Amino acid sequence: MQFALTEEQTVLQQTASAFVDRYCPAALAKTWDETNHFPADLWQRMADLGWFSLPYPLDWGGGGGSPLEICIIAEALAHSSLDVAMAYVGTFIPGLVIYRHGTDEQRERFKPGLLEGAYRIAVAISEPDAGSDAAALRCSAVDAGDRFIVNGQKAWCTGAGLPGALIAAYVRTDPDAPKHRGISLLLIPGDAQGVQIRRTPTLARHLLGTNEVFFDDVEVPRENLVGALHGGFSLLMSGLDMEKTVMAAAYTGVAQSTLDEMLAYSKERRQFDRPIGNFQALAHPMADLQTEIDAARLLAYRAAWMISSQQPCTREASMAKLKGSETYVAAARLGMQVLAGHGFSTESVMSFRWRESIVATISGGTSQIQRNAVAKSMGLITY
Amino acid sequence: MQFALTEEQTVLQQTASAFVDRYCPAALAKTWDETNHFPADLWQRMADLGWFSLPYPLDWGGGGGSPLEICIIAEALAHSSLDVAMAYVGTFIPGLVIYRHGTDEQRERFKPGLLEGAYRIAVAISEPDAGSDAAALRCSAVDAGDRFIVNGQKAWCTGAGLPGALIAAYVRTDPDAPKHRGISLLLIPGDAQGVQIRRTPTLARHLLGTNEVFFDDVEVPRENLVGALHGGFSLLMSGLDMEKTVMAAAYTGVAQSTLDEMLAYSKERRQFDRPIGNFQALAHPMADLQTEIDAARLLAYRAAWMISSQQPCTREASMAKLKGSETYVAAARLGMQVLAGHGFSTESVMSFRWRESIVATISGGTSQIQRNAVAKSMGLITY
Amino acid sequence: MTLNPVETPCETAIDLATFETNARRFLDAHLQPAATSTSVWGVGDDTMSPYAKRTPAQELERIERARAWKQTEFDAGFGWITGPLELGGAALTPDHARLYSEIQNAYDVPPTDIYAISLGMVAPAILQHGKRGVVDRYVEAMHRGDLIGCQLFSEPGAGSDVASLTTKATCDRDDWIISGQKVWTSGAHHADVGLLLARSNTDAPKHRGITAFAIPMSLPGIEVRPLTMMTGGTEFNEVFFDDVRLHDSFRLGPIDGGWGVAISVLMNERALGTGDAFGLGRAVERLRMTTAVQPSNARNPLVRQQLARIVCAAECIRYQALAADGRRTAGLPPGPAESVFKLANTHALRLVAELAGQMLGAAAIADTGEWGTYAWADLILTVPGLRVAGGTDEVMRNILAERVLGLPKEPSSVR
Amino acid sequence: MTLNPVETPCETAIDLATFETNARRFLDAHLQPAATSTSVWGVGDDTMSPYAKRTPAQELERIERARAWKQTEFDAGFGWITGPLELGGAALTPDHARLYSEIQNAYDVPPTDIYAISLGMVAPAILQHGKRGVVDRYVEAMHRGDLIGCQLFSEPGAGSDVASLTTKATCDRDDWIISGQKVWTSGAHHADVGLLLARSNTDAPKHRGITAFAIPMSLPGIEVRPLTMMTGGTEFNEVFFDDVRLHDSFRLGPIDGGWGVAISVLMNERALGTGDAFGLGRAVERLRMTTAVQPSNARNPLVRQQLARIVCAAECIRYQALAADGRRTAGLPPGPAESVFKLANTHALRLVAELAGQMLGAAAIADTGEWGTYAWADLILTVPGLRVAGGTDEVMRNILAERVLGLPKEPSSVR
Repeated sequence: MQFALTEEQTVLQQTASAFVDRYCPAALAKTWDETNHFPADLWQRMADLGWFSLPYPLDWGGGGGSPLEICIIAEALAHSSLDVAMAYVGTFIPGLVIYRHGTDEQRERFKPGLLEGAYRIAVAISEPDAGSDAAALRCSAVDAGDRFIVNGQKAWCTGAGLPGALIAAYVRTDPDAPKHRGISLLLIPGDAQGVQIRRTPTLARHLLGTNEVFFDDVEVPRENLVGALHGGFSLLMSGLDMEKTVMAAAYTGVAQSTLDEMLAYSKERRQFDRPIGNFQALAHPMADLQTEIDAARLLAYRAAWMISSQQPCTREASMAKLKGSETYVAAARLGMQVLAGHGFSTESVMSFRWRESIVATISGGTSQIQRNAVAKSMGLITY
Repeated sequence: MQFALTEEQTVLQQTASAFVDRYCPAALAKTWDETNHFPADLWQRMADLGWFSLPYPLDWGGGGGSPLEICIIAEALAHSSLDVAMAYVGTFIPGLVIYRHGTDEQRERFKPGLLEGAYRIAVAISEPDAGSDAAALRCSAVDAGDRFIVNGQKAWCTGAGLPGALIAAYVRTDPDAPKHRGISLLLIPGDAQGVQIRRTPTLARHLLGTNEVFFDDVEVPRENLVGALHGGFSLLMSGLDMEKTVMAAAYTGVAQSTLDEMLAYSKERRQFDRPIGNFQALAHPMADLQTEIDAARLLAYRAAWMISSQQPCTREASMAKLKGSETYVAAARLGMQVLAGHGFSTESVMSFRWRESIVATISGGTSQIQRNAVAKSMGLITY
Repeated sequence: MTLNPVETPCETAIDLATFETNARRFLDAHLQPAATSTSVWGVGDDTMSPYAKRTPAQELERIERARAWKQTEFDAGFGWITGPLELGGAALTPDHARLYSEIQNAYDVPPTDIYAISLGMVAPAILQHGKRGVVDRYVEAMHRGDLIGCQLFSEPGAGSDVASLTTKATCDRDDWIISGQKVWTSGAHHADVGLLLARSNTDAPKHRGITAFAIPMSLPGIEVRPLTMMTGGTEFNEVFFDDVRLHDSFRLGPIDGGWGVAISVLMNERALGTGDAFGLGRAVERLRMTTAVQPSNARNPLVRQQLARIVCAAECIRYQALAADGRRTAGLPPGPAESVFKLANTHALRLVAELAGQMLGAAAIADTGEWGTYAWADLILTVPGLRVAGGTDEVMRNILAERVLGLPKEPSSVR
Repeated sequence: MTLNPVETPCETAIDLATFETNARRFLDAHLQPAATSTSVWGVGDDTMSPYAKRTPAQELERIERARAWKQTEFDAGFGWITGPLELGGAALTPDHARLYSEIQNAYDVPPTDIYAISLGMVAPAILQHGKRGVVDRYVEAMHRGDLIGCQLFSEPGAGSDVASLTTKATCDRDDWIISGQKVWTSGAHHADVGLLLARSNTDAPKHRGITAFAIPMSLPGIEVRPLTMMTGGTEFNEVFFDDVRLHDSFRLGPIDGGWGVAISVLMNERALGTGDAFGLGRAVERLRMTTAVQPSNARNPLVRQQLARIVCAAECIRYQALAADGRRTAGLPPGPAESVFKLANTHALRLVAELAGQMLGAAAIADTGEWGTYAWADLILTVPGLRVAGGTDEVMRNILAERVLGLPKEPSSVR
């Protein structure tokens, strides 16, 4: 067991850190969020560094990075904001689905865009009335030979409204089969005829935007079907451990930033003739928080290591997601106490952290869902 | 970064685990505790396996084990009880002080006993009125040339009452110097003339016993002075990181046992026509607890790795001690909820865990002290 | 039969002022004014826990003091103020009872906790559901303190889920044959009569096959064995029934209708948790005193913050308890909302015990002989038991969710 | 001068029964009965947060409604029931005031929160510490709702530690020249008069160099700038003073004696936190309704357990608030113990907001247009502000530790 990064990994960490300082410091990420601004050039810069190709294997033209290296980038980017990190992660996670499950033709067709991060792939799973059971989706695609005709509605579709967006829509292709066996994955350009996109007002995550997507007799060519017909559910579940793990690393990054920000404020802000950080009532919770962040980071790294050594890690990835997201929420909550009024004002980065943290334990599988997964691994069946 | 144990470490873990199952299962440790029984043969068995020599270097006749390997043993022993693990740890930690700071003569003199774990070295620091400031001790040793004359009183002295106990007493040899600079370490046999030992009734930790020790004109030969005269304070502080780290591993071991015990009960005990573990109100807290235990264990292992790679780790060892002990307390508290009435009855191992856990956040430096240390590493000076 | 105290004739009532004079005269004659000594550091008994360890001799002495006082009070007409005349009650109004209890606060009344279950649960159940002969045999004697009752509900396999009990009552002409085991019976070793739930019908759904009985604890075939608690206390017992024969006249309520009796009793049990039954007020005050005598703690910002938090909680609970006591003294039935009280109370006690442990450190877990320090150990050990006795936190919250908030029943709980 | 309402002559008093009849007649004539519609899912305004975002037009309309009602009520003799006759009060007893407030609960009274600080803190301070001319100019008009007051205490560098303020008041013959900056001033953009603390003596220890003033907000040199909150609300302001000239007759209390004025005001501020000032009752009820309409949540054991926990807390707080309101309506001064209330209240609100977020998931953080879902976002965002406004949790607990529990002052806090 050893806890050091390799030299290459350390350089990668420093590069990513410098990248954030230079191109997307937290205050700028906050402004983007407040103005719903999509910083397209930031993506280009990430692509220039080869970050989008990193998750793909070397022999396919990718960077051959390990999950740990991807965690390092996600964690560093999250020092800017969770939204920035999520935009990075959200780009390659659905890309890997195409890489792993696409036909040779699809892999070749999408390859340049995937390696360069040119696609904004917006994953469309949830539907307004389907609740938390993803398999209950109803959006329908009728097989018309060389094409599918798609009708229905999707919700919580991140990034669907961006220029050049490709919607990875899970749709029901067999309404008569058991619910897990009638789902397929179709790639639908956001500007296809019959697609209508409506932005949902949200508390945070404004870079990519959250959208409702309406399909009205949308024609999707058969070559845009990814994986087997009716076999979409397994695609939907694939890569979940990787997503949870990388996002867990991102949570620890943004939690660390949140702590660093409150720490700096607590050393500068004086009340009762001393820096407020010297009051144990604030110092000890901050010490506890640093302990929890270190612990959460180790859980994320452990899951990343397990993925790269091909061990099953649904339990460990769920732990990492659970602990990371809850730690971010705890950090933002403490930050609001430390910054007090200043935190409540929109002048402070902390106001942005608080808004954003609320999303963390909800998106990407709620804390309850992670706890169910861990409990299941312990032999407990909850219902 | 990699999270696997080596093959040797895995074997060590299995050996230690089998040792606990065979010689000191939890129910037996509970009986020992309830009857204030000191299981001397258990120590002999540990010695037979070479565990007491493990922390010493190979070229001195030791086992040359790394901190991680010692953590593995402590963690495994703690599946029996914290007390059993503490008895192991408490044997070599003061032994390492003699090994590192003793004269050549002392090292040779004490070597066989240290390597075989034959000494019960009872460390005597605290005094009834000194509070949490160790340096404020007053127990006096007057330099009489070839010997010291010791007078005073010590409290919280673990194991001083056992047969063959050697008391490692920190005493004041220079009452006029600043408080950190007038302390020396003397080794005093428990059966020396003028030594009186009184057992203190306690909630738990009954294997070794907690004692008050009274010195009344006790004559200690000069060759029993360890380290420099008046230089005892640095000895007192040395090895603290190691102690915190190994104890942190032990806390995660006993916390894991506590969880395993409640988990087993929750699967067997039925109420309202199902196992109570299938109620989310119990399953989710147990899932959270497993997450926290995994996190605490990683913090302990990280600190162990840092010690073996010679990195300063006061911050990380404090984090590990804090998180480990608090996690054990949380585990015992949840265990009492899961076992309900059965936990409250002395028939259950859980009643023993609860009693014992209360000690964890107090002994070996309270949680407040660990938080102060972490806060200090963050640049916060609390007072 | 029902003898509802509220319906008793009031023509015998005396006015409150006269009653107050009489009550004070009676109390002055028999008791000392309440000592404030418990609030002075280092003075008096420093035990904290309701389940403190006592020797059998200490326990007997304590019961005898309680019994003597109960008898004196009852004979003077203050023992059962709202009770019916024919059972030795004074047939006065709830206002009289409330006034007496206020006046009494100023006196050093012997602790009568041994009667809490007896009078709070067993006697009301017998009065409400028992036949004439059983009522006459027990209710007045219990109120006078001559007899003590215990509750025989929980079983090894039926804790929170009381209705899954398996102790059997088999009908044999005019008798019932009782076999099985009860557990967590508080005070069974001092009890004269037990309030028993047993399964009379194994074919019916579990809530509809239970019958309730008043059972003399001296019957042949009943064996009481103590359970040892972590605190060393032995006030809980296991009770074994080996073909115990009981006449049908001891039955409470209809055959197979015992669950209704149980519900009325359990509601009363939850109401027992008001007042300062758990000693929260005392514990908080002790915590404050402990802080005050320890300068390092008094100045420790974390201790201060946490102590303030606890005082907030205790203050909230105190007001709520006053409201609940008001309801009870006014003769209103306890509602399920009173589950709230036990939850809040035991949670606050947990915080108290944790802070005491943190403040005192080693002195809370090892006995140095100093007053008021190791005394905390008992409370620290007791807290988990308090949270479980009378319904775990989880069960209490579920009751609240279903009966107060009107949420649907928990899924797949077959009740 | 002091015009203590408790000392006003009572010979003019009317009996309570007549008063009740008059009050009901007045309220019947001007208001509708209280709508119960807020308790029906999907009906009515679904905003939850006290700091909800409103457009300037909505805000003005809201103030005008409040003002019109205040004037009507005052002119009918119900606006200041315990106030002295010479300032337009009705010179009646606290019992009359309590009765009126109970009767009023049954009516749909326009929200008058804009006057909370004005009447709860500013007017009492002027009445208690002001010179005759200032009292005459403001107090009656404030009670009639004609004028609104705000509090000018906090500064960028002086939040919890109010006494470290640096806004300067320099004496210039009969005038004072005020320079500096205040922040977190609630409602300053609607206020006519401010209650200002300024440093009048830089040589004295910090608590002894402060003077208090009533200051007309229209004076030249005063500039009010809005602060934007996370919620989008702008009810807080920064207020800049650029050599503002103020006559000495506006001074409250002695020169350099402003800290005493501040303490009396801060005590009143804490008392503002009783009642249901934070909307806890409403929030808990909404939470219950939300659960009830969502079967998956209603059956979720974790939601049930947590909801039960919250209801416990809210219930405790409600009883405590009733007790505190009783004290206040009875004319008793608010004590430091009322710090407790704000702490418990904001803690409970935090739990409410967290559970709502957990239950509603994405619907709480993204606006789907469904009634009563995204409305929670405002409360979720507001909770940290509530915990900070009027003293952070840490400061409140310290006040409690020192003033209620009698612990020594925190070390090295130079006060």
